[in-house]
Amino acid sequence: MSFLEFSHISKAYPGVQALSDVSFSVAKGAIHGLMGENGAGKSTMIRVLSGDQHADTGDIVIDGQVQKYASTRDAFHAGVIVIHQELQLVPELTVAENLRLGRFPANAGVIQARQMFSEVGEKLKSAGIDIDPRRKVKTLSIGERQMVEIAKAIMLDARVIALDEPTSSLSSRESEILFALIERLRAEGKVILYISHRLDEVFRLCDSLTVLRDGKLAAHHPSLENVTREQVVAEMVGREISNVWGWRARTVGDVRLKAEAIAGDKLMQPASFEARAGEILGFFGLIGAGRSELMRLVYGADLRSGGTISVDGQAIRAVDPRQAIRAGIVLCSEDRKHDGIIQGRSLEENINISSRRHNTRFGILNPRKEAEIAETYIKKLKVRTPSRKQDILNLSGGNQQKVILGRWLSEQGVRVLIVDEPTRGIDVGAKSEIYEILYQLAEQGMAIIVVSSELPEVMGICDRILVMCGGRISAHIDRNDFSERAILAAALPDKKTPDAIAS
Amino acid sequence: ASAYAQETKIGFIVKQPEEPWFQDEWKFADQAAKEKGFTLVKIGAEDGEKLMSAIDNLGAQGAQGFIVCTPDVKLGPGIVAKAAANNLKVMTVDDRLVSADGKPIEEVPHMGISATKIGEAVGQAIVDEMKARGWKAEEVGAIRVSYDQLPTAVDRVEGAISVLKANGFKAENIFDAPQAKTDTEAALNAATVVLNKNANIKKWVAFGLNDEAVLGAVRASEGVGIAADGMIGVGIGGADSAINEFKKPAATGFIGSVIISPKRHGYETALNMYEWVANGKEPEKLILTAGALAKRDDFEKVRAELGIE
Amino acid sequence: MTNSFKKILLGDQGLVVIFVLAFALVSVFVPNFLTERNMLGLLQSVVTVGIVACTMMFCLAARDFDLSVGSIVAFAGMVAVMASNATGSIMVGILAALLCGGAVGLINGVVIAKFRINALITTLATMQIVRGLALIASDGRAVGINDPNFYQLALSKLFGIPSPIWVLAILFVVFGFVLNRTVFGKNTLAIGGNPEASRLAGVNVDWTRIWIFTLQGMVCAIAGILLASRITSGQPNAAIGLELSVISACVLGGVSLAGGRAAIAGVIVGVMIMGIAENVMNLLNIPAFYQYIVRGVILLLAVLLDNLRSSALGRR
Amino acid sequence: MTNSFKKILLGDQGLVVIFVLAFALVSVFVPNFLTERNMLGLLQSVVTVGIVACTMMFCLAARDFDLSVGSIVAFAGMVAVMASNATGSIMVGILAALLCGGAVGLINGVVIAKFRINALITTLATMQIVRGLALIASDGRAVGINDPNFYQLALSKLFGIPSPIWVLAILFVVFGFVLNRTVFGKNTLAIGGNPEASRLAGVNVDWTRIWIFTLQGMVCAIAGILLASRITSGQPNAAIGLELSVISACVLGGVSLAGGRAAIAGVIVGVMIMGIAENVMNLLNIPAFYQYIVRGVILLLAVLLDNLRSSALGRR
Ligand SMILES: Nc1ncnc2c1ncn2[C@@H]1O[C@H](COP(=O)(O)OP(=O)(O)OP(=O)(O)O)[C@@H](O)[C@H]1O
Ligand SMILES: Nc1ncnc2c1ncn2[C@@H]1O[C@H](COP(=O)(O)OP(=O)(O)OP(=O)(O)O)[C@@H](O)[C@H]1O
Ligand SMILES: [Mg+2]
Ligand SMILES: [Mg+2]
Repeated sequence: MSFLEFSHISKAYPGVQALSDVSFSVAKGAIHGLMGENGAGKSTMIRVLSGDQHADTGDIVIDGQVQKYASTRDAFHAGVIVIHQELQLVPELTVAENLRLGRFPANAGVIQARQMFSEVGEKLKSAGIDIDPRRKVKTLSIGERQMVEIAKAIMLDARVIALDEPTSSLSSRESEILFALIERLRAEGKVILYISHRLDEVFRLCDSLTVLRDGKLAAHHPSLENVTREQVVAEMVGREISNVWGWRARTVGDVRLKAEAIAGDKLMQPASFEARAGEILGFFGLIGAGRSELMRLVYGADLRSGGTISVDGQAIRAVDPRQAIRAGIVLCSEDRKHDGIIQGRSLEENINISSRRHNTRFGILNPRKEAEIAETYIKKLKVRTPSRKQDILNLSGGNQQKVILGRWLSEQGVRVLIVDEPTRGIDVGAKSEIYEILYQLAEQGMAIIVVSSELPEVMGICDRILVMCGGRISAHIDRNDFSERAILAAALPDKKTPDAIAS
Repeated sequence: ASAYAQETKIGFIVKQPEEPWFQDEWKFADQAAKEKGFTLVKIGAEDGEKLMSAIDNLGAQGAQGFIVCTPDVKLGPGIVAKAAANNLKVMTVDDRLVSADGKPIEEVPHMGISATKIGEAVGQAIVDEMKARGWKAEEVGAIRVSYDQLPTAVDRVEGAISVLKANGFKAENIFDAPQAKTDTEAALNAATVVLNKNANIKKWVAFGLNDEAVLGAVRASEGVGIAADGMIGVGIGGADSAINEFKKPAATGFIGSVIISPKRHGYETALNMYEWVANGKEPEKLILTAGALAKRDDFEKVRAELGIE
Repeated sequence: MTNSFKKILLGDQGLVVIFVLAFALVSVFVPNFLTERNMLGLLQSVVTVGIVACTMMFCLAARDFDLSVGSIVAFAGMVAVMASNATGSIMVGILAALLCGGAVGLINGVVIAKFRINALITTLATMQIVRGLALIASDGRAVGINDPNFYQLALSKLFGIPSPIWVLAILFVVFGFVLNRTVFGKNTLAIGGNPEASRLAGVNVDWTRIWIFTLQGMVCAIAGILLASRITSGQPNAAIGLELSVISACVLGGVSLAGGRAAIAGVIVGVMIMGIAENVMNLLNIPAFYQYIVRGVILLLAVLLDNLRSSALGRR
Repeated sequence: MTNSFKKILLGDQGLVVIFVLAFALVSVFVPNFLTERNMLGLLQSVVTVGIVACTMMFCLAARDFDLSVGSIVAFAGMVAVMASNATGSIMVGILAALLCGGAVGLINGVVIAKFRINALITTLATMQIVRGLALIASDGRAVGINDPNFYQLALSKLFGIPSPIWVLAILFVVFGFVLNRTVFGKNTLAIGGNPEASRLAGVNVDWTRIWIFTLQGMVCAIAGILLASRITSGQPNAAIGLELSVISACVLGGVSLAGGRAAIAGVIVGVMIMGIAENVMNLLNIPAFYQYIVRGVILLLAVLLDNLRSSALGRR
């Protein structure tokens, strides 16, 4: 029995047909996966469901009723809750206020604060989310914010819940909490739409699956019983990908980056590490382990309270990102919305912002060269966009991420490339291409540091892994010794049952 | 360009078009325009830049001359040059142009009254009222509601002060209440501080740039509990703000206002300019008018004498 | 340093601490400052700015901007006087003023929220239009009040304190409560903090913004009525430049122009700092031209100290 | 509709189209408008606003705000006159003015960028301080120019066009180029779009902001010198309220107050629309009080039409 039905949905943005005539339906009590390349139209589909965007043609039918919403409020009233791909939180408000925004428990307009905090607190606890509802969202880390965002799903009694890449910045432990939550919701008979680029998750969770490609329906699987991963990848990407990781042995040279006793506010103790030429060094840890903080300190994005950094044996100052870049260290940060994209500016400008200094004379730009660089990386990273002049805000999440990567790949004279969650929100096909680019760069002698919360990814592409836990480096593992068990054991602060999580 | 050649067009530029005073000048100039059948172009120009544009604008419209009350007398050479460039005859009203060295530009015909003279009239009115009430200079405090950013304002209050001093007022009994803006509220706030600072003084006099400023001081005295017989405020202008005060059922500390006649300044200047451009009759180089004190009991008569109803 | 003390110093309202210190200093060193009369005078002098700041706080918190407040104050004052003169009833005058103020605010709100016109441009336009209306209605002249009872609005006292101060205090309390404790207040903060998230969460953004401007208009009308009563006439030229004073007071009090941050305590402090500065300069008899400089320096000092305080105490 | 026409209408600079239409209408219906004399007068009347708008555009694009421009214009004009009176050399006067303007801008920039003080408060403070300095230096009175050659700065003509208009045109070209074609311009826009991301991308955010304000100061000085020459004296009260006109012109021209969006064509159109409105009202002899209303309505109409145009043509 189909409960939620999309019927002939089409939606165009200027220059882009995001969805064309997509129809599929989902049964009650089912988790339905939605997959597709970056820019395939998944988020657009969800936005139409949430009343945020209006479809040009087609209808949404819930429980036999055609929905006509004028706004997101109407979608709520129809029982639809959507967790969007980009965090939609208000930093200055508390966790509880964010979770009840738009639906405050109120008496004659006065918010019942005590009731709200205790209710939200209970719901968070019952869902296994350990965050104080009175904390202001601006004090939370990205991962914690993501958990808050997800908690929106359980705050109200919804009939349809859609999650757009909820795990993209979660580590395995938090993901587990989320999965338990989703399964509980399924048991309660809700319809769940689940978007993810992680095949493992989709196969683990979902009962049925739809694949979009270029805004069209590519495949619909009412059941996943006889469906293989390879098949889904082929449906998404249009070609087979035998081995996503594609790791190959390289010769590793001298020490390129040497970071000693790096200290900062959020690190428990000073951290030291080194990365060699041609090496891909992974940093793994749970949310809040301090990896991002460490990398930001190395890059000079935050104020270091101590430590020295040298590149190729030469000590460098690098107290701000400019100096780091000039010394050959670049960082592609994890929070693309806050630290990455430059809103309102074109792809071309977003790509060239740093590397353009190599192409200018007396501060005057070279537009031809900039266009050429932009086109190169748009092609190389397969960014889906009508033109290089497009405002970056109009790209899909994954495509924005690619543009930010392009910014750093277009830099010249890079000796140390640090990428923090580089494939966050990026589809399988593009992922393997990005890995390939990393391998090539490493082969040319660059030292590459990959920070990731995705265990298979660090294990798949790195030559060496440093594990962080509670603000310090807790383990150092070579490729030969890689094992989920060992890595997770080092990452977990309480040393509890790594097996349960590795499952 | 010849379409308007026969028509007589005269500009009347004033520095503060919102002020009732200038509204009145315009109104009387309009009267002259109606009588003589010429077109009057009224433009407000709050600063030098707007004034220059206004003169250009008049030139473009094909006017033959204009009357101006300049936002600053030092604009003199600029106005003269601009008028010549646009081939316009020029007369001034209220404020007389000066050249770079500070001397009046005498070849530009002027009608007005000196700011210092008005101030002196205010001072005299205050002194007379003090005598009538039997106040002694040493027991009285004076509130100088000042707006020193405006040179005319300085000249007016200094005029009043010179008369007070000549009548035995001591400098230390004159207190400055600088208003941040030229409205009543600002004057009220500034004067309140002066009154509170000198709570021991019970008798006050107040003067300032215009009626609004003095009204602020009078309101301040009421606010701190000084009755009408403890305050002597004399304003300048005599337009509605002052008349409203006189019409109040009970007398207030605002005892009078020195009225300057917008009728002569508006009507006569416009007429003179018309005679000049239409019949080639040059106006007198300098006409000085006088102010008249209006009080609660005689303001209607004074206004009628000055030709304002 | 004890922890709770540190918390106060570090809190969002750290400016309060600076204010209290400054107040103490001024009380000791400026003669005549801490007298009852001067305190009442000081409070009365900030009534207009303070009243309007209440709703300007909402406006800024929602990432909007209102330049039309000064004009509305003048216009509403005129309306109150003219309507009560015409009907002979002060009540009618007050209602008419509130209505007109609210109507202007409503228009602002609708144009900004529904037609999505930039708030700066919209309110700049209504600022001019409303001022024009006030000038036309009165032919540019002050309008006297016929019924002396009208003066009592500003002159009457309760427990020795003039009623405008009571009105100000009540509005501070009411709007402080509204900001922190009601759905309307939280929605305002949310809209300013993240308009997109608020919209997606189903907050009625347009409606909230319209209400903010309408309230702003009505509150300006209150200020206008009290002002007219204080100066015993409706003046079309009143309150020119008020918008800048009010916005500065709010920003000084920690309200963020980027939206999403506001607190009534901060606004009160902001209003008071500006009022005290004027008051003390006049008490100390500082010449008019130097007042400009002192005013500027005080503004800078207040925010600089606030910055130093928070960075010295370890916040970034 | 052909495609390229649609593109022009839809482009960021659609306001240009409205402007051209409005200009054509006015030329036909307003007598004396499209005469050479009036055109020159019109252009001269927008010189000050136009010059200052060049750098204000950068300031707004970088998400900053500058209220001190009016004061700097007045101050620099005074300095130019006083310095050239004192030394007898106009060149020295000009240099001194540029230096003083730049210095004030530099101070603004350093305080805002380095001490991280809110730009509104900082420039509000310098606005007062600088105005105070101008008043003190001149004792509140205009300072006359001794050397009549100084007048020539504004009176001299090239190809029949007065030099201030040339200066304005050159500045438009230069700053248009700087905005679109230089690292400085692109960095400015990037900072406005996302300051944190720009910093992490290696943009020297502080330095860029400081430069913007310094340039702003120097450009205000140019405006001040030309103004002093036009009005043949240095006036401490000149250019009051200039900041609002300039910011409105920029915003009208599509510069976003939220930063990251600016275009010189828009700014030119914004400046011209405001200038034409004044000019036409005076040509049509509209009474002073009604001018307020017309001015407001024109502002609203301009942005409303721009909105209608873009939404009718299918942009969100
Ligand atoms: N506001 C917008 N304006 C113009 N184009 C847009 C806009 N939003 C999305 N698009 C385009 O619509 C297409 C579909 O985008 P959508 O966000 O649905 O992709 P997605 O499948 O969610 O991708 P991802 O996996 O990267 O999140 C993309 O090509 C994108 O560039
Ligand atoms: N903006 C912030 N404000 C306050 N605390 C923060 C902030 N961001 C992170 N933290 C805290 O700093 C610590 C380290 O966070 P960091 O983001 O560096 O960890 P991480 O290992 O990169 O994890 P993540 O997966 O979340 O990126 C955590 O305890 C986190 O709560
Ligand atoms: Mg998406
Ligand atoms: Mg991280």
